[in-house]
Amino acid sequence: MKARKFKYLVIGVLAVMVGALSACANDENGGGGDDGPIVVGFATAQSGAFAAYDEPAVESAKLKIDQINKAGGIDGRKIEVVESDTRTDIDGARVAADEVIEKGADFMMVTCDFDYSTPSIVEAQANGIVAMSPCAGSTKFRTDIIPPNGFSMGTGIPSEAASLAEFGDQKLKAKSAYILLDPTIDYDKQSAEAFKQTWEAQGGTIAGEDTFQQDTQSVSPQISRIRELSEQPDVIYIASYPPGGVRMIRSIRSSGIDAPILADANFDGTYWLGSVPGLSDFYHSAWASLNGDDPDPQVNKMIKELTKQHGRPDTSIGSMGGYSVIEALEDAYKEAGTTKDTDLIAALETFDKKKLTIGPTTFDDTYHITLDRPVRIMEVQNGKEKFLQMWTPENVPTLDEG
Amino acid sequence: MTDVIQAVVDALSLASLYALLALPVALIYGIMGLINFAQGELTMIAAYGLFLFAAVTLPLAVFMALVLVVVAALAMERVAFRPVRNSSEETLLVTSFAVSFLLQNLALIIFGSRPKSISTPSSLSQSFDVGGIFIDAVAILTVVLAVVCIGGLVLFMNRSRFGISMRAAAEDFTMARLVGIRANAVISATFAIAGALAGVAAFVLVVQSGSAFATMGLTPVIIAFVATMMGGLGSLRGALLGAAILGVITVGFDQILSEELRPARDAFVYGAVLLVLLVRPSGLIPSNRERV
Amino acid sequence: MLEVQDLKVSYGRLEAVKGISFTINQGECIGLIGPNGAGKTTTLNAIAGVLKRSGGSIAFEGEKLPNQAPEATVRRGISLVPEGRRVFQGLTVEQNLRLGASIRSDKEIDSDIEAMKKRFPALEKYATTRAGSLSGGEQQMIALARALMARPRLLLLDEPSLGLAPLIVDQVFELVDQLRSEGITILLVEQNGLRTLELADRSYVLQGGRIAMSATGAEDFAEVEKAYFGAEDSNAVAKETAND
Amino acid sequence: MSYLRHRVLALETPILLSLILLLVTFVAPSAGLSIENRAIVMLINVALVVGLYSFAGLSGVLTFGHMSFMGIGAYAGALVTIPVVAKGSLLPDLPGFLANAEVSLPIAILIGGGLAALFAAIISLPIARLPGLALSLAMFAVLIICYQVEANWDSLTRGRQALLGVPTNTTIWVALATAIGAMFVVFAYQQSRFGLRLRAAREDEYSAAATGVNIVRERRISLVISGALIGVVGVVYAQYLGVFTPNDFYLDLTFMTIAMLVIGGTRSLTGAVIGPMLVAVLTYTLQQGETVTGPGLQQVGLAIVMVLVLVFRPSGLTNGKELKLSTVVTRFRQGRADRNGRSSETDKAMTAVE
Repeated sequence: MKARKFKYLVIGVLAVMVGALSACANDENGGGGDDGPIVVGFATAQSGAFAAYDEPAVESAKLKIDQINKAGGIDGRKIEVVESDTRTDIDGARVAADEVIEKGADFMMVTCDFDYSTPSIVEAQANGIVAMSPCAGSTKFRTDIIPPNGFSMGTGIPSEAASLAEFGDQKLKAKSAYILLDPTIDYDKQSAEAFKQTWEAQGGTIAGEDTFQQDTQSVSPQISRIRELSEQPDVIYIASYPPGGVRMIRSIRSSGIDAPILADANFDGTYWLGSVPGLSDFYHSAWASLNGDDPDPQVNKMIKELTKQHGRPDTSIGSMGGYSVIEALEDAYKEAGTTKDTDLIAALETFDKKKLTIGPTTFDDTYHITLDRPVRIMEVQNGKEKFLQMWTPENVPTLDEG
Repeated sequence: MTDVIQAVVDALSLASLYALLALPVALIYGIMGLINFAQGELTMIAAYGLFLFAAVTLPLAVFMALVLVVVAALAMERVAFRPVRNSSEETLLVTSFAVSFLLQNLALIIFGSRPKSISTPSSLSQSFDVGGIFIDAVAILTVVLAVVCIGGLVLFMNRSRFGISMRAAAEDFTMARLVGIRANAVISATFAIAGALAGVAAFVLVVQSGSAFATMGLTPVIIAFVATMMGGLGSLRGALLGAAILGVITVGFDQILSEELRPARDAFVYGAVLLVLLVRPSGLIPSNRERV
Repeated sequence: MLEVQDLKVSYGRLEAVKGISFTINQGECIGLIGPNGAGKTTTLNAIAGVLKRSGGSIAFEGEKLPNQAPEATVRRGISLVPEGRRVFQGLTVEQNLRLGASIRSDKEIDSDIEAMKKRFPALEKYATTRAGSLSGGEQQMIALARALMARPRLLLLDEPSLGLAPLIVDQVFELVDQLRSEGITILLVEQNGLRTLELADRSYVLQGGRIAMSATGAEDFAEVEKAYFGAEDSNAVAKETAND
Repeated sequence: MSYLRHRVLALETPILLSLILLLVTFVAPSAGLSIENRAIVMLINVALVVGLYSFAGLSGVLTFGHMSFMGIGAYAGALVTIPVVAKGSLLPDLPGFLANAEVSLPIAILIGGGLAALFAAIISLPIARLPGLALSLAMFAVLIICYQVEANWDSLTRGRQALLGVPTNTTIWVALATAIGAMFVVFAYQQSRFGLRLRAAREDEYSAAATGVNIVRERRISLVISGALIGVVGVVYAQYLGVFTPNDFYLDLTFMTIAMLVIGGTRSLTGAVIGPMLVAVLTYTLQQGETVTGPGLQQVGLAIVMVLVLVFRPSGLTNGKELKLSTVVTRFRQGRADRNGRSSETDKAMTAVE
């Protein structure tokens, strides 16, 4: 009798598959149409690790879309939204891109990471539309590495790392720096490398370098090695992300090492500060201050609006990136008059310190990411974060990126 | 010299943590042949328990987290593992994958993927300088908790009537039932203990890192799994020995590897594990348990 | 006291016991003999609740026994001493005995343990030794004593003489006789056919999962042997005759 | 004629399974690109789980390390197919013979599969000697070591950075060919005397050893075959993704493929094919449901279904049976006979024979 059930099972599986296939057989709908609404497809992570970055980006992008639609659209064309979840998967990124394309996307916003957005960009290219990541920071958004339709609204990692290095030198008067790298993600490897290059270029010394693992159960050896230095470093640069990086900061402080700590925008936001009670002398870069004290009133206004709709964002990265992706689309469309990739790419590549909410944005025919955008330096004292100053890097190193 | 002592202190504290992680896995395997990958999610549940109640007072949070995780462990056994209890070890294992996957994703839906901060008293994150050796309060806490838990468990398993029943069940489950030991009671008790140990481990992890997040159980359970297998599956002493060795070689490689090789530390650690296995295929202390 | 009716037990699709029925009265000693694979151990395990019965019923003292619940069966007053003894090797002899009393909570457990030690002097001597380190004969004594600690009214013995030296085998059979005279009902599974026939009040010869015949004493041995030769497994028969 | 018929009947199971996959391959592209790509991933997963089955299923030893072969295949295949020009900028420190290599997909498959097989052969020397669970853990250690090497050998793999520029040669037909090829190879192995010996050892190690089966040798053969197959799948998968990182052949995939195999049933080839198909269908269906419930349903739903399958069918959906038309036809006739009021005695007999 069991064998019979089994046969039904096989037939059932097949029936569901065939049914599912034919159900969506009529969904063909090419992108790049020039009339009707502009369809923006979000091929982003709604679940998995990257959802934390992508969801705020989608929320702020939708805020901008609402604002545009209320104002009558872009050149009279309203914006519609379609979405698909990448599940923080590399092959999911490809299928999610396919799905938003099938739903008629004319422009795609992809996930907040270079590696995981590349498959979506490739699919977008095959369908003649532009794909833009709201916050990926990799300098590999280059036309000789990825298809030319791929862009990132993010600030290049070297720009942030260089700003922090220059800030440490000029404002904190630090001469020696100690670099702690968590090599789990490529972002941090680039960040540490760029910091080191800038630091050495400006005449600082590297007191030491060490690595630790994001998921390690013990950071004592790393702490011991700092303590055993004959001379304590003036600053410590941490290239990592929460929670592993936060755990490192906690251990550094609890072991009595009180050198100022510098860190990039991975530590943006205040949600993790509770893990290191009373943290002081901590400086990190951010794309906006979420505390209402941002120097740019436009940013404060946008954050206020977002907070009203969704509560206070955890970090500034996604919120700034998502909003400005739509701003860029609006500006480039007004220039190009179409969403067709070649025209839109040409329009985007004319951006030269274009003023967007996220800050001056530059794309050229090689780099599809802004390399030299000022960052906000945030200061944490006694567990309280506040905006310290804007920093425009003077010398941004170019990482030897293949 | 202080280098060596410092390394010994570090290794001791890491080995204690690993022991806390490995014990419940070995305990459950011993009783029912299940390598419970969802043990990591028990740790995660306890950590979120601490997060939810930490705002009140820490003792209450610890108590509530323990209650929560023990209830979760019992529920896990009742709902997912009891129906497959008599299946093959691989079915049991994959059931635990599924449970682990389910709980992780539920946590992601409920709490999101950003870590939650938990503040613990600053006295727990102090550090003492003893003649050039730095000892963290959390290291002392880990060792003390491990010693108390292991000691308590050893006492319980050797002295109490129920503990002896559990040892009998671990050795020969059917025979234990034949003398009248109730299978359900023994298995439930084992899960309750595993839950409580997960709670203790979670407390240590939270004091270390100050945060709780959905995937925090993965690395601990892999460590527990490797330590248990290396020590000899089903043998509690083996699990403790395996945990100790894993802790020591992890700290050891962290000390001796050059900075270029250090990022690949785990390749060396697991190379050592592989060597141990090749020399002692049944683990360091093989258990005398027979699966019937 | 025990009524087995049309008992059937299957391992997957293989039916090992194909419907057997027999009755045991209070105070009797009944033997189950037969070649390897005849279904003796399977029958015993089904009564004890270790195996699930696929058909038939078992009633003890007028009440139907639950299916596949050994911890409940032992509470009804039936104890099994399984094949291979299966003492808890990692525990001490005394702990083994105490576990035998798992179903009891009365005050007489300690005195019962003392009584067992008197009865089996080896247990007294090795009370705090790990049971696994003792000899096969001593382990058989532990297994018996452990079963008796539950104060069973029906004792199921599976191959108690297997693998023991002849001298010890004598002791075991003597002990079984003694227990019967103390009023414990016994169901004995043995390959040692002749001695079982001598000892038991009645014996059943199992073959291929069915009762081939019943015998009452040593005088039936010739007939029993004949029944054995009907067995499919001729090796087992040869071994059996060699043993006897 | 009857000889031919006999041969075809002997290959009934893989032929039937191939027809099912062929049907999917025909229908899927007409439903749009996303479905086609899902179908490609499903076919690749079928090939992958079939490769896993050729060791874990036939030997009865669960392995946590076979995805290391996939990583080896993927990197080897990618390094010999990425255009030379791109390699110059992506991987400037590549040794000369790799830097100048640019081969077609079939050659890459041979190289990737061959390298994975070689690696499997080398590690099998000590590892195949280990008993069941120790072997599982040893393979897990191998996986972690391979992952660490891939993640840190920057000049060869770009480390944790994605390896880019891999030509995307894997069409749905390539994926289908891989899946069908894997099925036939594994089926032939399963029915060969090597496969039979391995399965005998799975059922009863001691009796098998007593009848002269050299378990260590059989496990070695199985490791090499499964290593080669999974290496090939690695090449094909990399040429589907075009971009990948060491993470794509690590824990998530390890757990997922084991789950697919166990859900389908570890004891039959049919199980290894049905498992990934069912997971693919379920994933898709649940994702459609997410438009109503919000994100997360897919993962949670999949986990719940997995638990349910294991509770109600602990030996997997196929329960050790192979898909056979003869059985299906007999059952069909049977059903009619039953409806005609005849006894189902033959049904019982059939069941007993299986």
